[in-house]
Amino acid sequence: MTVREALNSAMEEEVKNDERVFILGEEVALYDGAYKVTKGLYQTFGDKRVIDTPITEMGFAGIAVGAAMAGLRPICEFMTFNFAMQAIDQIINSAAKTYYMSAGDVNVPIVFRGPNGASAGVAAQHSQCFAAWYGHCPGLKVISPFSSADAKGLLKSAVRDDNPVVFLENEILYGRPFEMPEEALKDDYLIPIGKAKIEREGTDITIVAHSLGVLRALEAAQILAADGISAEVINLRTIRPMDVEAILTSIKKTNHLITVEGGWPHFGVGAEICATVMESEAFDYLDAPVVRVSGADVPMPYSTELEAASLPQVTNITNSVKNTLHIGESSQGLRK
Amino acid sequence: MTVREALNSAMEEEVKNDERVFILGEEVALYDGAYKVTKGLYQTFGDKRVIDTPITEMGFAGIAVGAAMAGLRPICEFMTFNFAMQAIDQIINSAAKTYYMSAGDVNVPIVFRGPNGASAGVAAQHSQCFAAWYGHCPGLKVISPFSSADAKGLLKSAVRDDNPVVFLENEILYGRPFEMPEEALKDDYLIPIGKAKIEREGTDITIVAHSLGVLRALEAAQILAADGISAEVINLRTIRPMDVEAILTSIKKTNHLITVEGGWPHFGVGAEICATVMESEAFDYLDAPVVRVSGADVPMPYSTELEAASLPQVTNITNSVKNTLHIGESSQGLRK
Amino acid sequence: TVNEASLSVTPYKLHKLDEGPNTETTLTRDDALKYYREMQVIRRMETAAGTLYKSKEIRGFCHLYSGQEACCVGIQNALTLDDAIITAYRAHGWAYMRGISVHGILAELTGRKTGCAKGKGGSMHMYAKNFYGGNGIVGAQVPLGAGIALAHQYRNDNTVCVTLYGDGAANQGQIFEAFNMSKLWDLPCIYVCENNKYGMGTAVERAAASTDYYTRGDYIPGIWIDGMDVIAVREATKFSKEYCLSGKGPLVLEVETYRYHGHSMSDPGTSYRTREEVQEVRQQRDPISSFRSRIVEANLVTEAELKDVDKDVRKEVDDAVGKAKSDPRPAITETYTHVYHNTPGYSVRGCDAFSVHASS
Amino acid sequence: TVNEASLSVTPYKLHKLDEGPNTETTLTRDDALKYYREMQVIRRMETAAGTLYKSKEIRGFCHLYSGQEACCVGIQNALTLDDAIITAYRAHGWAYMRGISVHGILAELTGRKTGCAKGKGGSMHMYAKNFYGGNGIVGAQVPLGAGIALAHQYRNDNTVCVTLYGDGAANQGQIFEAFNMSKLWDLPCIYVCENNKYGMGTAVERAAASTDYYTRGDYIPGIWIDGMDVIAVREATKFSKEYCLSGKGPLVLEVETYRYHGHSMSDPGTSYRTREEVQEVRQQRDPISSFRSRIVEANLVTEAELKDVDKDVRKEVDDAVGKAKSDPRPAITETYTHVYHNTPGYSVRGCDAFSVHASS
Ligand SMILES: Cc1ncc(C[n+]2csc(CCOP(=O)(O)OP(=O)(O)O)c2C)c(N)n1
Ligand SMILES: Cc1ncc(C[n+]2csc(CCOP(=O)(O)OP(=O)(O)O)c2C)c(N)n1
Ligand SMILES: [Mg+2]
Ligand SMILES: [Mg+2]
Repeated sequence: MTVREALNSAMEEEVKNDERVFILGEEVALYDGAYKVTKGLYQTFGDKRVIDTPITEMGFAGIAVGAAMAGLRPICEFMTFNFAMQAIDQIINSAAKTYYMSAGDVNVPIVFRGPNGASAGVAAQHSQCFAAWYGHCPGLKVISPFSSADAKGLLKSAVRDDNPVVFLENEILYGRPFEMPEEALKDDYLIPIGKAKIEREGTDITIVAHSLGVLRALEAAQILAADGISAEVINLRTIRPMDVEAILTSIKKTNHLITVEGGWPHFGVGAEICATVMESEAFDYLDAPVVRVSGADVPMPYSTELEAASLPQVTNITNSVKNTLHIGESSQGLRK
Repeated sequence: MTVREALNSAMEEEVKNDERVFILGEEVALYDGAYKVTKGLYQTFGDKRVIDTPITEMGFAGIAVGAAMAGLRPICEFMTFNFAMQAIDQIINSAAKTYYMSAGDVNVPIVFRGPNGASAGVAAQHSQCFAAWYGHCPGLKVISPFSSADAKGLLKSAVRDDNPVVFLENEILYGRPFEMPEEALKDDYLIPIGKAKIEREGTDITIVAHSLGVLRALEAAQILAADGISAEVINLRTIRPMDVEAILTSIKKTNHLITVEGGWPHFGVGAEICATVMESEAFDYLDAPVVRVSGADVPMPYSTELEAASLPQVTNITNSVKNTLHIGESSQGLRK
Repeated sequence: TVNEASLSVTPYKLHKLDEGPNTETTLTRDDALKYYREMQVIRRMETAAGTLYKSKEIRGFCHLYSGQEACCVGIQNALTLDDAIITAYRAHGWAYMRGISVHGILAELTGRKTGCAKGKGGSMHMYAKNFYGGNGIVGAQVPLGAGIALAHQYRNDNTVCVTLYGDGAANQGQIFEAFNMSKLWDLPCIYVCENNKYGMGTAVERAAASTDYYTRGDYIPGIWIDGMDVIAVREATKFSKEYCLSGKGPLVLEVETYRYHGHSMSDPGTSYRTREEVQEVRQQRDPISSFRSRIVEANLVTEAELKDVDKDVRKEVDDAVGKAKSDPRPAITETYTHVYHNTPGYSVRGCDAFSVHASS
Repeated sequence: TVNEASLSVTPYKLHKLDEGPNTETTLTRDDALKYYREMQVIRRMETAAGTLYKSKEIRGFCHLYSGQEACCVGIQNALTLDDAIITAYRAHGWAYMRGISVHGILAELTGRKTGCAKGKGGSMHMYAKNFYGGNGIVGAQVPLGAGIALAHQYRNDNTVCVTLYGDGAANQGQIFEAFNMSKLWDLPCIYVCENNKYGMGTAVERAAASTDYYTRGDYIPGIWIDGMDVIAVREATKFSKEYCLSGKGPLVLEVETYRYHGHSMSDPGTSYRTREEVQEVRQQRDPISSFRSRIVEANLVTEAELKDVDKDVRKEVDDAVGKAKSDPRPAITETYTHVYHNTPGYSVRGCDAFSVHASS
């Protein structure tokens, strides 16, 4: 089952399951979704439950938040999260902060979802990763699934959560098929928000990643295995609240850590992980400093090769692992 | 001279000095600025150079960016940076990315300025710190001044810079008087963007802070001195690009580091500093892990005492320092 | 006194409507007393808030509603508590009309644990059943209001959402986005622009290329209403609720009113308008005194009765002030609660790496 | 052939204007040939881009302008290159009209270092003197355009900024914010809504409560223009430029046109409209063939001359395609340049902690 299909079935089940759940966004109904994630739902559920909006993100995000305050459970699709920047005031100031400001009177059960980060060849304005921005903000839960099972189980949990959830998908992964465990095919399959998953066990080094970064990490782990390096790959799944425990436990076993993300390096997801580890008791278990693998510190260029140089590649991971473990000729000094 | 006066004189000089410089924003002209930072400028320069806008942040930020693309040098005031969230798409997608997307054809010399972070008693929607968000984004320069000299020298540099600069002021500091060095009174006083300042020299521990955090750090350093602890206080001044060299140099001397910021803890300024230090050669000089002092991980509450519990206090700093140096009874284990 | 009287209200101006609200109506004696009392409570409460602010019992922003009382009193008295309301930060009058006591409001302003938001929201953030605040970001509450109306339509529960915003907010783009969607989907949303002539220090003509706010919905019909005439406001709201619920979609009302105080307590409110201007409105168009004379003239109530109301109101507000000044302050642990709903086991990081707090 | 001919253009619809553009005008033989050639170059270039996309030489988004050629050709021919233009992502035609060669455009699409943005911008981001792109976020270019107009007014240089957006974008709130400020300040900004009937897969009636885009400026006068009639567009633009520069402030033009291809190359463009609808426009209202018959009928040019132009255009485009497919690709080091202007000594972090790059 592809990630796209998994997301689609999660929504189909949740819309069917709960009268209050509805979907709104640009092209989600008649057009089946710009990336076909909502395919068929409009035909099944009609225009009360699947609503096409004009291209007015700030307005329809605000409408979705208002509907959530008034007791519905909207799934608000952004065609991509880049466009959610127009609406981010509604996401942060109206959705994330209201439960606190009202001292518990008004909660906002809403899911904001859509593709996040770089797609292929869409350049600077369409390629930003928002994991760190949303992860910064209390009141939000932030999810970044990797596999089809993640996508399904976490989206269903997000819809059932009583808080605003930002659900960051990845366009490159939409078409990718994954084995689905038996239980993930059922309509009560929920993955807990806030728990990471060990995608591959290992003993020499821990690689913490999210979204497409998990794929790169798994590819790297396979290559490293050929060199006799056993990498443990952790799929973060949730960005906020982060499963710190899972990371620390793994470090205590492997004594080494690198982070992998597709977004910009500074003030990113890796930075938060580094700091958290540094502040934790697991710090003493580290045999080498944590290093970050990430997107390059540039707006995304269009050309294939420049784009590749701007996104974390398997070699960035294998090199970083080898540097961290002081293995092989590729080892160089860290930057000043 | 207060920070307010310093900002005012920087703008007065730059508007006078360069035909292309103008100021726009809400209440900046007739009302002298919501916080009186633009006081008198409208009287002096008239309505071509100091323009009152309606309460339409996305629109006037876009207008300012367009004017910058077309060769002017706008100073775009946001009444507070909270309201700039409505306009952040224009700041990131239109201002920060265009120079890159155009491969150098169109640069965007603009300053976005206004108070950032918490003021007093204004609650959750009016208290957010945006240092980490803007710091994340290549194409922007991000400044967070502390003193009056900082305010003047850095704002003048920002106006003369050929790139979009986000200039994060602090409302609590506006009314605070600082000694101005002789040269800072001149109209050619420029502080380089990207350079930190050692506000207080010390040998036992380095405290890196920005904005109001610097004040708290200096207050803490004074208290610590009484306990025989010599803290070096670094005023970051610029958030992006960060003066990594200054931090590393200080660590090599003190072997200890804590960070102080007013914003939320996770994915914040302290996180980036931790990660950068971890990845650097200065890491080996650290005798204890870096720890972060920051705002609490909550939307800002209104009541005095809850607000105080949500913002970094001097005791958070002194405790963190003592914990780091393993001094005194206040020492406890780090959190898991 | 009589039990009811006929009144004519200030004529309306209509936009894209063939027929408007009634300009002739009846007012009962009970309603006359009720509206008078409600307006007086709000006026006195705001005066008390101003005093508490000056004595530093209230901090931060504090936006007073004095001068605009006829707006919330007139609107709410055409609605039930099943209809929804959402407004901006100038929210005290509305909080009162939606059932929060004067004490609940003032205690929130003084940051007490007995405040209606337990001291966490402050002046700008107050909530009650079907009252969605109290919102601090100019314009943001307008799409929220459309969304609340969408929820009402979705549940088919025959109620409307009244969505209020100021003349300054009226230029915000997201309002036009909400207009468009609510008209496309015929949401039962009554947009109300409270035109009090200024957005902070900016007079309407300096902020808006068109100051006919009741026409700014373009394709959405609109009504101009004298916002100093509480009965005109009530009648227009009645009309609007019926209009919306008949499936015709949204309306845009402009309620022309005036703000006596500065924008917030830190604004003396005198640099952008003359003292004479304020005085003139107070003397000639004040919503309370004009209503007072009308109901006395119509023989619905006597001066003596109104004096009793005044006395009673004064006591209610004074008592509330006393409690708001002496009630207990919130416990520090409250800092760490209400970050997430129904999320057991979540802990909150405090201001340093050594402080972690269980939430709730 | 004659050297000039009188023509009447499709009548305009006016909003809040007493007088509109001329509906009778003259067209010279030179202009006829020029406009024909320009429209043909754009049509052929877009066809070539479509082919390159299908053969995977172009990636990502690729929004073709076929069907809308009369809009950019008509507008630009009423302006000079000192007037400014800003548009959305459907920018190839405009890039050409603002002086970028077909090769510069196609090489950008194929991501070559000879592309007009060195391969860094791609389809949506192309720039030239007083041409500010090529912008990918729907609606965002509209306030930018008002700002460019502000710069022109500030320098008093007697030029306008034409700010283009689609029918889908027309509902964006920031457009109304820009309208308001540009009217308040009388900016020399000509807003042009290119109504091609669809915003992606959404037909105008499903996205807009009012589809009379020329009236959506409310207090700003507007003109509806047949966007398939290049001369109508030119005349309206001439009128508008004069209007704006006379100090009367902005105008909102609606140029009604049609998009032949899907929204972007990945959209077949057939699920939300019928093939017949597209065919009908192509056959009955195509801006190029209708112009072609008109200028031949008016005896301004001969069929033979136009065939020569076609041949010439084909060669120009074919040559450009050849180069765009074989030109060198950008150096990897270009990834790290153009992050900051005039910032010596700045270095850029690559994808791991071990790669730091000097930004030339
Ligand atoms: C987006 C945004 N911009 C600016 C502000 C600061 N601000 C608060 S109230 C206000 C004036 C609003 O005027 P109006 O809408 O007329 O309402 P009134 O205060 O008159 O009730 C401004 C500029 C804000 N809160 N939010
Ligand atoms: C803010 C934003 N939301 C959504 C998109 C995705 N998107 C790109 S083009 C488009 C349709 C725009 O239609 P229209 O304005 O009519 O222009 P046209 O494509 O017809 O030229 C959409 C939804 C975007 N780029 N930006
Ligand atoms: Mg007002
Ligand atoms: Mg369109």
